[in-house]
Amino acid sequence: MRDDLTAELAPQLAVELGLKPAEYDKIVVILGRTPTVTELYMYSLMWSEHCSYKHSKKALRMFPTTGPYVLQGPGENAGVISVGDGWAVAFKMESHNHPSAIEPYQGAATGVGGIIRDIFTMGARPIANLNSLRFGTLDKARQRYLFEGSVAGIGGYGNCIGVPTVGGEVYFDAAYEGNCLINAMAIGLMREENLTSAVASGAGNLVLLIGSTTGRDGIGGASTLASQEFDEKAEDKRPSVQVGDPFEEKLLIEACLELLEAKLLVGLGDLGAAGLTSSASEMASRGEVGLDIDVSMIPAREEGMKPFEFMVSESQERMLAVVTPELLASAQAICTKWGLRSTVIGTVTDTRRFVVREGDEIVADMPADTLASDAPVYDPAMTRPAYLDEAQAFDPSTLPHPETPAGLGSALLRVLASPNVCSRAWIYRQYDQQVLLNTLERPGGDAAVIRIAGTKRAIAVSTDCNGRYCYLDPYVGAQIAFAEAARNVACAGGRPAAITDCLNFGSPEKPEVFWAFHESVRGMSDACRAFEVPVISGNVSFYNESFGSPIYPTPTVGLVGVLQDASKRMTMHFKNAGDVVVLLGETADELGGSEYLSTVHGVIAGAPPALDLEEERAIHEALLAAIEAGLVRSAHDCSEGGVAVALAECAIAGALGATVALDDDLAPASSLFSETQGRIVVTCAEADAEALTDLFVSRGVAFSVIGEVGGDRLVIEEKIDTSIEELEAAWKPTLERLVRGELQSEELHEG
Amino acid sequence: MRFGVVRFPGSNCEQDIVIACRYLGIDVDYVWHGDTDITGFDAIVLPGGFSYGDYIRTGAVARFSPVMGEVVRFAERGGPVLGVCNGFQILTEAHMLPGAMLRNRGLKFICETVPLRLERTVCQWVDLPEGTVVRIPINHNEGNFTADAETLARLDANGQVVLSYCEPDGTRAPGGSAPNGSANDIAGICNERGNVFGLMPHPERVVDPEASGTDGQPFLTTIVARLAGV
Amino acid sequence: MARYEIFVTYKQGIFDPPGATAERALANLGYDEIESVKIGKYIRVEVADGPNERARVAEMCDKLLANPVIEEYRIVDAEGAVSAR
Amino acid sequence: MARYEIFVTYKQGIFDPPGATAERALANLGYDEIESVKIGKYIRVEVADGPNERARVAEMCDKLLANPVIEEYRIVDAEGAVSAR
Ligand SMILES: Nc1ncnc2c1ncn2[C@@H]1O[C@H](COP(=O)(O)OP(=O)(O)O)[C@@H](O)[C@H]1O
Ligand SMILES: [Mg+2]
Repeated sequence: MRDDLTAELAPQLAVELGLKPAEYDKIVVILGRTPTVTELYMYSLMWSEHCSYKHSKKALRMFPTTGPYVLQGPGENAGVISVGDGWAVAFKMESHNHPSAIEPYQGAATGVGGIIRDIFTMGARPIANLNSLRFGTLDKARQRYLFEGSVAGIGGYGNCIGVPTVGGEVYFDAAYEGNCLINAMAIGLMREENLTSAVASGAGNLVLLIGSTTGRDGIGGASTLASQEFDEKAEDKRPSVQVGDPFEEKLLIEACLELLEAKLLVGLGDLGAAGLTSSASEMASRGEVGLDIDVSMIPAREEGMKPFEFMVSESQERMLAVVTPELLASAQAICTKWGLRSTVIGTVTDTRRFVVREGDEIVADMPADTLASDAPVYDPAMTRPAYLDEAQAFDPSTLPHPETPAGLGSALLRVLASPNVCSRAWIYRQYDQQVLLNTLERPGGDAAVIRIAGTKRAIAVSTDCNGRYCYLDPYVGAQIAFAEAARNVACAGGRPAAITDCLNFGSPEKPEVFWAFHESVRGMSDACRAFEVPVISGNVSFYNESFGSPIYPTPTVGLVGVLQDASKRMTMHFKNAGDVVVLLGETADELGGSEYLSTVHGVIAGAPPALDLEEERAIHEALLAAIEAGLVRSAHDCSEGGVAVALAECAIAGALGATVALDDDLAPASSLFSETQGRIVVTCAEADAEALTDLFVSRGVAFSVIGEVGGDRLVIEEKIDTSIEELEAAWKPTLERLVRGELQSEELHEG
Repeated sequence: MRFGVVRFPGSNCEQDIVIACRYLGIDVDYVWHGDTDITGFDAIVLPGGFSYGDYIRTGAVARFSPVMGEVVRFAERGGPVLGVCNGFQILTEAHMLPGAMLRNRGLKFICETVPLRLERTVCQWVDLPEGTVVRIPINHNEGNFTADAETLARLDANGQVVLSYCEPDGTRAPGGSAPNGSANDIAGICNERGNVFGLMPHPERVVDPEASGTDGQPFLTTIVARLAGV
Repeated sequence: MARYEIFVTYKQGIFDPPGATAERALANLGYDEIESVKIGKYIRVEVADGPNERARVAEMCDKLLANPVIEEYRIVDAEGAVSAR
Repeated sequence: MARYEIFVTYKQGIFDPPGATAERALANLGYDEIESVKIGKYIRVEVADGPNERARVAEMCDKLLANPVIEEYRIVDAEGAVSAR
């Protein structure tokens, strides 16, 4: 055993690596001696927030995680649900916020690469990507650089590996200026019987490293970064940036799926944050075995690498497989066929110890379980933030609201042109949306629809979270994130099956932040329970702070719903002149936290819209029943910008106007722009109007028949009378013009 | 009649071509890039994707694949060869078609369904009337076709320009209609003999009306009918 | 008018997938002598004469032509004088 | 072991999209002195010593590293001797 650290030096290194003194003491107790350099590195990464979830673990137990069709809940690389006929869908969302803030293209690209590996590790072929993005306002060159770079990176990686990017969301708000959010979600499809586990078992079996060489890139990368507050000094951490190699990843997808299909592997894991240490120790833990790894066998990208560097390197595009000695040759032949390196770097043992050696010299030797399972678990302090009372008490009716058609019309154009509402085509035009030929509905609608080839079924998917609502009320905001995702999926004709989440927050060591985190998890859990939808995977990203203040709480939901009959899928655009327009739900005076308030009045305050989970679910069920009965021509939910924006979007998408009268007694601005939840603009053929309204009546959901599709103008009686051309001219070009620096968001706020 | 679809490392639209062919009732199978025998195939398709990551230049490495020698001989004997997107790029790198690809004007990847106009052409893969407008998705980062003036004139004169980017009504905008900046709005060309055809748009993406449309069908079916002498 | 040549390469330790792919491709083509290939950018700029010319070209590199997070660059003027970062 | 630097640039008359975009972007950033930007590739290869070394490097360029339809290249060895095509 190499003892390269004295009892004096070891605690010092531990501190430098981010371990707390008590954590260091625990390591000494576990080992019964002073740790080696390699051991300290391995523990410090495995016990970092990113890998150990030490601050969030307890709160996450609130999530419902089971259901009759859940094949794999949280705990593996991705969750898996059965979607019928022996088909299963694996999905997960993950953050790559901090790497992207340093180098947006590579940060976002490697974020996609990482989440894709989580999917095919499970034995599933990746079939779709989504992303959830947050930036500061695009007036500053740095924000434009981050936005342009991360969109290009997501496209650059996903397009190259041949996985369509089918949806996502993006918001711009000063709260994210020093800490952008890049959350990537991936979905895979497999036969149920191919479900694989990242497990090592069978003493004497071999550990095979497949894929790229190992370099110093990313040493202390994602995991250290993701666990430290982010400040201006972050730029010093540059050399740890990893460059993605999507070509290698594409080969890995094909080779790994072929290896699994041929049943040549005992287990398969990907190398993500904390590299080999994390994947090897987790595989050993799951299999209740030991491992003996020789770093001198690992193909190095650079000369003179130290054992700890091999163990913690985050070089991308690498997989770890366990194979029996008899099948090794066949397994390696498949790797070679795909042009991939594969190297035996160690063996499985029955000692339950994780031994690392460099040739004959042992450099680390610890109980394998302790890396993955013995990390400390904390109960962070919580305090309700002081700003909430004042913010929630704000009464939007005290503002001067427009009342004339001219004033309301110009407000509508401004809201449509807002970066948070405008067309996202500039983004998704850079993404291959169709490769694999299963994309039935491309980005641009409420949810993307992907068919399960060979069946009649499809899945509908959406990612959602309004951080502003969460800032104003994290409990309700998180519920709304879920409700909106479910509503988007319902508008496409899908029934929610399960969600993944990515919980983006500031430092959990700040009681206000942790309170918001806890409330969000509680809110999301309650929403999931009300809809009987489990959480099957997810990711927590803490320490999203810049210049001392946390981002908005941003608990993003990625929801997958199922359509039993893909041909019954629904879209949002107005279809035919003469169709009847129905508004499901009832508008309340809820301008708090709205896009209108922010865009037209520059105010981010008030109580966010209320949410009644039972009512919300009843509305989705009613809509789905109507869609399944063939009574619906289009459906689009009201989100940012309220019913006025929803109607405008239906009209622009269909190049067809409408004349409607809103039947509420609210002030005009509230009537148009209130963001009351649970509302959906539905159209139907005139002949079906009675059947549709009967159905809604029988289900006991609130609705009003508001008008008729037709013409080339959007007319909302007494309030709006604007041509579609003008609506589109406001809505369409914003992102491109902002990116080019041709437009300042100030101009968008002026009438 | 049997299509062979070549799989290069990094190809990612090969299964799409196969699905589209099967949908259209065309017998089809994969050809591995390392193979040197393509007997038994009546037409060869080089699919879209990112062969070898497109890292050095698109198509630059793939053209040295062992199978490509056979594909060249097959084409020289008059065998029909289709290159879609990355396949088109490989055909130019292999000098089976003239010109070369630059990065899109604007340096952005473009995924979008665009209108395209059929030109008067000797191409054996199409028989749509000149001026027909079809709508097919493009999906590339390097589809900005370039060639010297002499080559461009020759392509035109010989009826080797098969498809041009155009406006929805079939006209070509004075400043160019190609979203990627392509010379003369060129979206697809063939060799003089008309048997080798490369195009940037993806016809295999618009074959199934249940999913997306049917405008791509003729680009796969015409050659079948022609070889069958129908 | 002055002319500068700029050589942009990845910093030490940053992985270069195009270079690695070229290495393998050349080996496959039978060039067994290949030990390494690195691929960077070669930029030629022409600028109107002016004060601080060279410093401004360096600034252009920092801001736009190179990505200082992962790349380094070398600037050579028409006389062969070199500056680097 | 010998080291060669290779400079790949577009031939005269071939449009250079990255160069043109950089030109515009630099002008937008206020660098009015910019007259032209051309962006090519800068490749460094290390090869084991052998006969015909240099000719073989040129061959690698002809075959793979440059596309003769649109590009030309210049090879410089460690001593600064130049060959071009
Ligand atoms: N970052 C992104 N990547 C891909 N698609 C996106 C992205 N952002 C938004 N979209 C797509 O644009 C459309 C509108 O998005 P959004 O306004 O968030 O919809 P909704 O209000 O229904 O949730 C959706 O189809 C969405 O998938
Ligand atoms: Mg919606």
